[in-house]
Amino acid sequence: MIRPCDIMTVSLARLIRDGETVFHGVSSHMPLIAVLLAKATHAPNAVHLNIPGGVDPYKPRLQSFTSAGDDLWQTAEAAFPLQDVFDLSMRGGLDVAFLSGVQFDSRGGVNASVIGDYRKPKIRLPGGAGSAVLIPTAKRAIIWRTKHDKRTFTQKLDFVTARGNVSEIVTPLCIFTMFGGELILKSVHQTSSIEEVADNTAFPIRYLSLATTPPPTEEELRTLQVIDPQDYRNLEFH
Amino acid sequence: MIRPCDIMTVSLARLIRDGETVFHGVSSHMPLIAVLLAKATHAPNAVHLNIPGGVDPYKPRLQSFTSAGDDLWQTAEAAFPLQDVFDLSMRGGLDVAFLSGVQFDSRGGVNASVIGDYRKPKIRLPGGAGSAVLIPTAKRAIIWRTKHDKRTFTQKLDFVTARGNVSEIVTPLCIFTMFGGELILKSVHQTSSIEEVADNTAFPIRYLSLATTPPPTEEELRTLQVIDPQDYRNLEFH
Amino acid sequence: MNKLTDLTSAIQSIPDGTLLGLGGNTLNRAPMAAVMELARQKKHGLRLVKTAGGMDVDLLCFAGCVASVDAGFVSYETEYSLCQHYRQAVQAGTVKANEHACYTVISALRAASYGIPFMPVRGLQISDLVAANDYFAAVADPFTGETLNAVKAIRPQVSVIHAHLADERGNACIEGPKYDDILLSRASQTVIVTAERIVGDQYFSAGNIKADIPHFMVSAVVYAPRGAAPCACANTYGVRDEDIRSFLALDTAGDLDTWLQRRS
Amino acid sequence: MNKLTDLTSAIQSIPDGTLLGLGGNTLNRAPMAAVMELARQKKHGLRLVKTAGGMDVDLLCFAGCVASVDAGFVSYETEYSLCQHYRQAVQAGTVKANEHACYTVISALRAASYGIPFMPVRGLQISDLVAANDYFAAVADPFTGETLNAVKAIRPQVSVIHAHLADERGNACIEGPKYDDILLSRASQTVIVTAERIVGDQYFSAGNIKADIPHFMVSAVVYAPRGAAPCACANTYGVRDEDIRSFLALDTAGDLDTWLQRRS
Repeated sequence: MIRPCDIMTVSLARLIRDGETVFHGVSSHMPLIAVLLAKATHAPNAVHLNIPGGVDPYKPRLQSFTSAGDDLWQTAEAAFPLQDVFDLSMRGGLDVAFLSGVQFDSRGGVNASVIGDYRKPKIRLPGGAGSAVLIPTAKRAIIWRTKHDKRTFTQKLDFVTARGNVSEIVTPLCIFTMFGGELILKSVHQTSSIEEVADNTAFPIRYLSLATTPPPTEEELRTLQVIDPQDYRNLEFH
Repeated sequence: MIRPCDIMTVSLARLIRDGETVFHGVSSHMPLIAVLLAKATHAPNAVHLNIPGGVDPYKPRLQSFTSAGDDLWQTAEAAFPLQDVFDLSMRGGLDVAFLSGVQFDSRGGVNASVIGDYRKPKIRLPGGAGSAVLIPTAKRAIIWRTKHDKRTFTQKLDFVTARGNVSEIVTPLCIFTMFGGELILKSVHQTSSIEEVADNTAFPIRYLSLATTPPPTEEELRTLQVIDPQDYRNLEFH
Repeated sequence: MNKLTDLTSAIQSIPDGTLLGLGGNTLNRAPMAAVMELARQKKHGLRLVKTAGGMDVDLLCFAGCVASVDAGFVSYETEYSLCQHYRQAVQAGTVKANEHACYTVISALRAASYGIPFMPVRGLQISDLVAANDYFAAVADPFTGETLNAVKAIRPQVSVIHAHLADERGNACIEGPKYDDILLSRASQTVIVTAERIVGDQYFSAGNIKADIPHFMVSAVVYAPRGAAPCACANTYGVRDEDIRSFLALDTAGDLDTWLQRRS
Repeated sequence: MNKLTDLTSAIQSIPDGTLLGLGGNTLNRAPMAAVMELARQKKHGLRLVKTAGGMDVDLLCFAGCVASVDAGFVSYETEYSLCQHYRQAVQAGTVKANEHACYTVISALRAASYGIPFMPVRGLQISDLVAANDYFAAVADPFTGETLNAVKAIRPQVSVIHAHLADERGNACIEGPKYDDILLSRASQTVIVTAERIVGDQYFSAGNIKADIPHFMVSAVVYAPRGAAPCACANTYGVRDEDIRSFLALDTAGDLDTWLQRRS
């Protein structure tokens, strides 16, 4: 049985290319572990950037309560704190930013701000963190979201926190990608189906060719176990 | 016999008040030693800021070739590098900046840029370093200049590198101060006379009351000997 | 110039309505001892500033101390979920959420630090945040005419920063990740430092490690061992899970008072 | 990703006409080994950027490598007097002096680092520099309409920085005063590091001191012991007086060639 957290983490990792500069922020255990996985497998020269500013932490002992803690600093090589990471993106030097949100539309818009009116919100969300500046400036913004339903993948956002260079959205059901300014289906996970995706997405599903997300390999799963023995990649599903 | 370097250094030191934040830059041995003297005598809580960023270096072993070297860092308490010092002044938090120049006019203008035309200079000078931003923003800019002649204290500047909050100008002959937007004589050194000052100044000498610069005290001279045993305060007179 | 004082006095010096910067990042090195004392002293109308807030912002909202929050992100991280008190206060209209990107908080603090009223920002090209908030505006590059976004300077009146080491005069040093605290110290009118350890007067001058925050920017130093708890402090301690969970389980303002008194 | 190379190759990678940042400050930690190699390779049209230059700028002007200098100050400090070659080249019109305040160089580098085309600057309120130079302009605060000065971004194509430690992949660390070098590294498109000492691959990850300049910003690492000489390098060596004086006594371009060859 393939767990959604494993297929998502592995899918995120595979989107990282060797040598790229890659940033994740707070509340981001899954992309954090994906970066470590990518570096341990196909992308050893990817550059791991994070909020505490520890570049390329070496076998960090992850902590459950944060993806922005001193574990990413202790065994790092160089100091490149949050301010520097943002600056890097602003001047066009950040390849990949991992971000999330609560609502997404078919044109790659992201809402992490409010449900309802911005001034009198029905629900005040945590806020977009880096989204509003990173999604437009990073070469690729990769989104992950552990919920896939019609309120999440919606016709119309209550608020556009950011829109820009969204490249993929990875969910428990599938991977979307942007094509001609529209989100299209890139692949459906083995554990799901196009019907399930369509039933849980408020906008029409389109695709060029329909692929199945390659399942995690033995090596990937074994490596995940070493990197993340505490299974923090599954935290968001609890 | 009172040496010009001693009376100038002592005069600069006395202009520093206890608790003030005080900055000097490159080519500034005399103000550097003046800050150390002030802290060793009447202004122990003055805050010594400098280019290498060593706040309040403790008994630094001065070096002849620089007033911006690691001697000011080794025994410092805190790191506050040049960028931070400038920022402090820009937001209104720098009390005193020590600066110099090559020409000065009667309205407190400073030229450290060129003699002749800016584009085709007869003489290209080193440049104003911090002057253009510090003289207007520091609460008080204190100028020292080891030459006092009519080409230095001139009717008209070839170029205005900066004009602003000049508070005093200390020379080998006298101390000028600003009053109502004009440089007036504050005191004449014991070793000079108002006639000598007038003969060597291209603009008319004015004053409210004519004082003699109090000569260095025994204690000041003794302390200078401890702070600056190599006599670097006299470098500019060589 | 001995600035060592007790937590009560240091926090008493912060008036109601203060524009208050908080150091650290989410559950990492948040100045919780100071935050809990702010709540015990029942401050009102605090206007909080932080790139990414967590329990600190949530607790102050619960205690009714807060008028507004300028932040890019306010939440516990994954494990402890959302800041319910912050959320409810914003939804009830008692707290104003001034949403930033974390970077625009940084840019606003940079502007304050540099003594300029605004900072141009690359980014925010497509975001409803720009139109929705009066602290964003368009600005033209004077050299090319290109239009950029700009964010208004934020100059906290006071910031509270939890450091690892400080001397009695206010020189303070943070070990491990510094987050945005050095910038925050420069951007603020004054800084209150709480510290794990008070070191002697010669500690920094005699050593290779220099203080990050120089004494003249600091108005008070408080000896506060475990001063970030129940949040984590790099090299020193992790989160205190039971204290966070007991806080999250609190229901009424009276419960909070009891919880706070037990920790004073 | 081993970027360790020899000085000759590293400097060969710098094309004529490059906008070139130089690390250090006046006679402190100037990247002199690299500067002397630039002169030996007879580069042309370099556009130098530095807050406060000294022997580095003077030597490159003497060698005919320079088209322009953006700096706040160009001089030896007190003891060695003025940069005569720089002066004469500017006076002869062969080198363009773009005079800044040191802070406007910093501001221009900050703008480049932040990806914005200009930086507002407090200061320069009364200065002929503003009207005389096209890299200054007026800009209005979009919030209040207040007029400020602005400086145009400077993004060096390459910067050369002399560090104390570097590993083969380019992680580099400066001990003691860092001057503006960390900012310079961020503002530049790429960085060439010369280093007193090359450390092993695990040096930074295993230790408490992290590199200041991360490997991915660096294109080449050169092992250059005494690589700042005859300038000083903090904790390591002071100026080499006789080398500075022998340089200052040189008369012709041929003399300089001989002086440079003796030091290669």
